Amino acid sequence: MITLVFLGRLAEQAGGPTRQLPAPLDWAGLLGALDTGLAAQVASDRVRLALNGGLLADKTQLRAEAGDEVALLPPVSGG
Amino acid sequence: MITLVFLGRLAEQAGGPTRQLPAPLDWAGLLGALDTGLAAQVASDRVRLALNGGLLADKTQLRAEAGDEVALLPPVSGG
Amino acid sequence: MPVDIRLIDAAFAPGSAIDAFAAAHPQAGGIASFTGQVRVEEDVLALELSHYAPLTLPGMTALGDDVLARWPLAGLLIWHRTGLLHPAEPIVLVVAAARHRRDAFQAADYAMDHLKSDAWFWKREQRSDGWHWIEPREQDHADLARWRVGDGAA
Amino acid sequence: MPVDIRLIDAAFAPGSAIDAFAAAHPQAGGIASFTGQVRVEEDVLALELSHYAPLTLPGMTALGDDVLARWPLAGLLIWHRTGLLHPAEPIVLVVAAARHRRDAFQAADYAMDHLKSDAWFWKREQRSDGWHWIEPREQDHADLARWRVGDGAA
Repeated sequence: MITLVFLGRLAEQAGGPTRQLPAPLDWAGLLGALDTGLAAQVASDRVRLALNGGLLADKTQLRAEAGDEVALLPPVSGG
Repeated sequence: MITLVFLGRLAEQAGGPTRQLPAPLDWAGLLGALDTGLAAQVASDRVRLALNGGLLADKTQLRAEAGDEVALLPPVSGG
Repeated sequence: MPVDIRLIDAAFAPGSAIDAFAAAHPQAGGIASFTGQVRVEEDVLALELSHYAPLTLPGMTALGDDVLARWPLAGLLIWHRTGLLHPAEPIVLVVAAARHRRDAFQAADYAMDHLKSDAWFWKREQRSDGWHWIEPREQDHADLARWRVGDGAA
Repeated sequence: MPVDIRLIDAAFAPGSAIDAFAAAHPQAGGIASFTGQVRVEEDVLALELSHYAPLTLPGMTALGDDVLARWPLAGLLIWHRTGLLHPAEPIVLVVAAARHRRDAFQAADYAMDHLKSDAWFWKREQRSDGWHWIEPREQDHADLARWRVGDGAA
């Protein structure tokens, strides 16, 4: 399994802070596993992905294997 | 009488923090009342005068009357 | 160790931290600090800060290294709250000790400007009508941009 | 009263002052502070600060007014020690509270830069071979000059 971690408002929209998906997982698989509204947000330029704590420069190149953690990071809050 | 107040290193050079001089007192009278080394320092651009707490824009225009306080202010220390 | 970087999950007093930090760096002539606190505002009951541990603390640590490489500091402290905060509680404390005043000021200023881009925090406010996420601010981008021109000489 | 300006003739703890100040200004989101302390250096036994009361406190008060006129602050604190100080004791504390971080930082920075020209202090150090007066520094002039170009936007 792969663990998705939703941060900030994405956790609220996903209905919880984490979700499990079957491995392997790529970008198309990720978007397909999310409901339409959430997928549109994740696809937007403002949301970044981290794989096992490392930010992905190009999130469409996501390749997650069993045991990996994929974090979905919306823009951080202002001050 | 007029009270002279010597600040910083001038107090050391004057042998004490204050001195009394007879009124009235002008710039020439002040320089004349100080020994040569101290007078030269007071005359330099780096020393300012205050009359009763007010800085003099032009110290050579000093006019002190009985009861006045004349402060001799060397450059303040850096930090 | 000159660098003290922490994520903190309970209320703390900045003053005690500043005094302890100053005492730990007696060779420094100047200590600059910045405390960000939850503003007491009408209808703000609480503030919640969430973070993503695998990114947030490494981001703060990297920021600390960056600051130390830019200014000759005797010490640097960066503490950031997480969890549920009440109005008037400190959110963030940055303290920089240096031999020279300008280095301490600039290091603290730079660390604050970069904390928001290098450390990942999401905030929401509780008001009487519920929770509201706090959006990014344009001012934060402008603050960061200051450091790209002239490299810290601002 | 938003301004707290004092000449202080005994040791004080900056942290306590900063915490009390922050608590007094709960509507401020940010508190910037600067503490100058007597550096612990080999062969410096003590530092003596003398001042001329008719100029020094009015100078500090005028500086406070100037700072408040330049930045929208919730509060401003300027405390300066006089008398005999030992190594590691605080000499000066400036704290500025503001709604916005940049205002607090700039106000504290500006106040420190101007304290030396607007407030009159003379300092001498006691070393093992006696007392030595501390001269003016060129850096102080450079620090002041920063504010004349661009009026605080540095």
